[in-house]
Amino acid sequence: MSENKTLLQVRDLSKTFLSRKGWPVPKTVAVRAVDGVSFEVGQGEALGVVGESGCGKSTVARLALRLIEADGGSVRFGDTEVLGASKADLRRLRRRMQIVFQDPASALDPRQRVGEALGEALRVHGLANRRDVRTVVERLLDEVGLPKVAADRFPHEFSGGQRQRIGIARALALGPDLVFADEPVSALDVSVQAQILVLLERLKAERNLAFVFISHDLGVVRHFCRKVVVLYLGRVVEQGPVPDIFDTPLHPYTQLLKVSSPNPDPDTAVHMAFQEGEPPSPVNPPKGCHFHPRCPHAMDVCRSVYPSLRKAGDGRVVACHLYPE
Amino acid sequence: MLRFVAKRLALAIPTLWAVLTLVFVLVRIVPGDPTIVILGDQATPAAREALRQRLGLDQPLWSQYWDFMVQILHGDLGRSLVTNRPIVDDVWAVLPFTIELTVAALIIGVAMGVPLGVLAARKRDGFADWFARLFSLAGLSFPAFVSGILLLIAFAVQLRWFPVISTANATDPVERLRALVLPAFNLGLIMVAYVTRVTRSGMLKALGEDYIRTARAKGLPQRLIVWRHALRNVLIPIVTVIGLYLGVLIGNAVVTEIVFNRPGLGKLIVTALNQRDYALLQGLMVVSAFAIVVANILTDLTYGLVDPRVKTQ
Amino acid sequence: MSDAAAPAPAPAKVSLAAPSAWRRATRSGGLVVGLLLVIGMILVAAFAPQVAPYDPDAQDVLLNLVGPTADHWFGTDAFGRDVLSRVIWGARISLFVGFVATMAGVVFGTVVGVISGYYGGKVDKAITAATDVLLSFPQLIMGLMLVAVLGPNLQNLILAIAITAVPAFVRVARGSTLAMKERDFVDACRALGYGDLRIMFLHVLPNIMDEVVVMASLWLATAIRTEATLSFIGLGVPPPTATWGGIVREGFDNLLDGWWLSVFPSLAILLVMIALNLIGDGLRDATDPRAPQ
Amino acid sequence: MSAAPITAASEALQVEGLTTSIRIAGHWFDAVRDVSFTVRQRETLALVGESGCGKSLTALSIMGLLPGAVGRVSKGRIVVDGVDMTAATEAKREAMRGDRIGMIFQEPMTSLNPVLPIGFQIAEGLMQHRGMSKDAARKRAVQLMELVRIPSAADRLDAYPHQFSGGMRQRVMIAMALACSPRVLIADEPTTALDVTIQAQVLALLADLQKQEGLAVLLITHNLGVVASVADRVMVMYGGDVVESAPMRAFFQAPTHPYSEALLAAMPRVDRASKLAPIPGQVPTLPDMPAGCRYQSRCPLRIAKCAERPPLTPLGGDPEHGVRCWVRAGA
Repeated sequence: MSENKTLLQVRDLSKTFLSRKGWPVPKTVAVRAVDGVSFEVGQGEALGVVGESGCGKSTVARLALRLIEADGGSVRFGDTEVLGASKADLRRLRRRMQIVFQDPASALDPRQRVGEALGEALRVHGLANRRDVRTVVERLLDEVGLPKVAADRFPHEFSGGQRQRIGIARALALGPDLVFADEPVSALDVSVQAQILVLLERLKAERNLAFVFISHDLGVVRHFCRKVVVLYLGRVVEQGPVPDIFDTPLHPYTQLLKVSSPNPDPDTAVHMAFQEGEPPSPVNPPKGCHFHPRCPHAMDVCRSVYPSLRKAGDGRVVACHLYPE
Repeated sequence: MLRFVAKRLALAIPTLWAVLTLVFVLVRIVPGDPTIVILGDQATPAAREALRQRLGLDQPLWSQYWDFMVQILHGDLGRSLVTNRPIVDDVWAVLPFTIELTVAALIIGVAMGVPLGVLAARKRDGFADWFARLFSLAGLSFPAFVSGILLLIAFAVQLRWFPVISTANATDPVERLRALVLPAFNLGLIMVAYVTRVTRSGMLKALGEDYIRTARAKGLPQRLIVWRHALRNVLIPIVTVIGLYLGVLIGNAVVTEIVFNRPGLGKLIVTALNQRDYALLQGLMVVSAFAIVVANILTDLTYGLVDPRVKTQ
Repeated sequence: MSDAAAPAPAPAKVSLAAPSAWRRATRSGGLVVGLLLVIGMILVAAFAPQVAPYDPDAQDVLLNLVGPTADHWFGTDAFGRDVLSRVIWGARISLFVGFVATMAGVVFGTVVGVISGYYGGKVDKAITAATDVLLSFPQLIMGLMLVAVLGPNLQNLILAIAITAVPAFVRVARGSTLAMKERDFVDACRALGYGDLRIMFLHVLPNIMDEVVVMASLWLATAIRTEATLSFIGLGVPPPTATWGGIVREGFDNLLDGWWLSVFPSLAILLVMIALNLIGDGLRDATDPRAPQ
Repeated sequence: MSAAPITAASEALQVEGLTTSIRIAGHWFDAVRDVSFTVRQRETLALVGESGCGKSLTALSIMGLLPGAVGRVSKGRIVVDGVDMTAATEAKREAMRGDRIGMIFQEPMTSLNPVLPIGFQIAEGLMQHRGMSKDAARKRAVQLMELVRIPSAADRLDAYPHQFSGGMRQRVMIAMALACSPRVLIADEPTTALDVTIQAQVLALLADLQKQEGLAVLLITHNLGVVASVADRVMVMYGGDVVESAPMRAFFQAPTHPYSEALLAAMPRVDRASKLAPIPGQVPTLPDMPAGCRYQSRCPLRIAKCAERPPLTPLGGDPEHGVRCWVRAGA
């Protein structure tokens, strides 16, 4: 397994959503969902993207896959620039980059049998001829731990965990190198969640798959990923190898996330003694460092200047004025 | 409030402009020579030429369009081809009757439809529900002229409770009201049906919502849960439905006026059709479209009253 | 992995699969009754020459304005024509206009609506604006105006009613498409590199057909009602051709001469309306997974 | 509020032999089987399990909020603050709800009425149960909003739910539930829909309020991390059965039922790298539940005797720690 070669390179990715709201006369409101996000993923490597709702983590995946068009930045996959790719190039890229969604019920076409759903992907890309389709579909189902007969059923006939397996099989159908997994286990019960995580681990090893693993659950990310990016209101606040960041988080926000995360151990349970405060609205983020209103270490500079990302040890960066540039 | 109305009206300007343009185009797609259509093929060339000039048909199209728009901006709908009276005057003369009828129907629709819908939802598959479903099925199924004729035959011709020939013009308010009952009920029937349905389904949905469970967990009695917590939320779809079907109501008002021989826009339309008075028809189109645009604005403003989410984003 | 046993049916989940939807639809009986009525009427209309007891246009001055009798179930009109035969022949025009106009509106409106909702952006804005403008006219008045301008004949009636139906279907299809776009499977299809046409017509369209079909059955009622109303106002297929609205009109003009002249054709219209509304409601109950059971 | 003296009535909530049935395709199935527990004042009992284990149904049964057509309490006794809810009339239950026993729900986004002002929704219970005037209830509502630490409470009295974030809405829910100073609070997954940092705040708030008000809290959750943070005692449910019941620390030190063990082993941890051991298979649906021990279809320790339903047996060393397993209870 070589993890040295960079597979995906995201640079300064940005996206602003405009929406019209108001009564009786609507006004346009701008939300900076993703603001200058950069990261890299190597072959066969799992990168975690963590943050709370509204931090832009799902948008990053959709931008990189061009399900939404970005406003700026670049996404390189292998040697191809994704954001500027032609229709034909994009189609070729689709085979190598896939996505698994959070809600497996919404991710499958309810009118399509499982076998048709998988087969369609193969046929559209000419990866199997009419005779072979069924064989390939059955092999895919087997790979994700579903029986052959599953091909003849409709999505609503399956449980949540099984539907997520179908979603994974569909993502694998085109033989991708990289899978964006957008909260793939968040909708599942703990015991099923563990089944899916184990399955993803096996596929990662067997197929040398790279993952961009988006999750709000630090425990899941710690378990599955090697590197992690922490987002807050559309910006990267900290980035680095998983054990380092989880053991000694540098950014006050990462620290807050860590102590807030529930742990099944009475001695390291949720740390509940800290000040009040909620994430501000992404419509109108605070000036300076977006986190300063909630930060126990906030200084004057934090209120006016957004801290640039700075190196903080081996392979780590942090966007915080507490650390020297 | 007035500022809101003004702003909302400003937003409606592009729509109004497009609507007026559509009317202009429609009236001018009359196949063949419009003067023959209006005067018949026996007309002399001189008469046709005179008409052509009066209609401005000798002008280039863009100039006709410009004149049309300028006229309307001045609140002028032109003159009738037949009587040469200003169309605005004709419309103003009968508009109160149509408004009276429509408003009465709307009141009947809400006053009957909301309680019926609530009762139906409270006792699902009970008698009230069964009655509400049957009644709204009937309401939706009757074309306005069919129900009108049946009402007329039953209550005016046979029972003689109400006048066969409308007395809506009467100065005696009692007589005028008596003339309003059958037409208003006829027009209101479909509104009752729409409102009953949306209230029933809205209540059924609302009663299954999480906030109703919260209200029950609070220990509120069923009465408050239904009429305060659930119905308040159902007002929103009720307003939507009323706004959506105002167009149907206006269309049916025309038919109802014809059946009950009431003065109003409906009779004016029939007059225009019979006399091939395209100018009058055009004016009436403008009026009815304007009515819908105003109704839409009123609906939007009502949303602000019944749904706090609309006002305060 | 041992949970890879046979897929267990998920309990308490609403299934959209054909059999259970059909069972739900037929449970109340309304849909079945409505369908039987409509099919019956279509058959009667199709075989009008065989079914109608008399020639609908044959006049018999000696037998004018006779009330319902064993020979003339619905009575005769001022010209001595058999009202029953006229109602049967009239069904042909009414049903034909209704079906053709609705179909045209459904096909055109749905396609435009799906495109509008799927692409969004400028295309969507333009289509929505156009829809809003068309919906700024009361449907009946728009139809009336179109027929008045184009001239009252069968073809123009169909055209006019179809034109008024289009914006309604654009709106429904667009709304449903937008709702579908919220679902991840549309994004999944795009991520798999499917073309827009494939996604729109093989994935989105089948999933919104429920709503379109319900709407179509209700619009069929609207279309037939509009045709009848226009005929009643005097803008239908010109006489002496029998149409329901036209027969009612003639009866209405002779209201004091005989109630049967207007009541029987009115009941025929009412029957179709009820049948179509029953079908629409039955379909809605059967296909709306949110409908309380 | 001063601390109430601990008397014989310190048992604020008692549930004895509760069996709740739900209707699936015309047949009634026991979704909660013979569940018994007591929650004392100032105590938090956590009911833990995965979806479909019966924990929420237990809560709804206690509140008397089961949807009548598809759910019913078929056996057992529920005593809230000395009042037998199962024997009470619906009017009496109505009077108890929101007064002596309050409940907060999982979905803060949908659990508040979107068209009524927050202040009114809080004040409503006071007007209903305490006969307070509108003004007095409003004043109390401001105090309650301050109690749950909603900033600038007085100004936000007339605000609507959509103007609040998820965390703030959950505080409003708590204020509503506590309006009449109930003795029992049922919290059904109160923080599941919230972000972790907000979850920590709400848990801290709940813990503080419990101390202040001397509440008995029944906390329903699927998250063992939340349990470890706030619970005094734990009951693990599976397929409608309580499979293990223990003081919180004892539970985490020695989880005994094979399902409890497996649940802990399946949860990835933040504090250290962990090896996951998924539980094979899935929870059977109610119609497919095996007779006897309901966990047997997924259990690695299964023996022939599992075909009989094991009793909840106290473990040798600790009478407070019970387990429903032939193998583990016998050991």
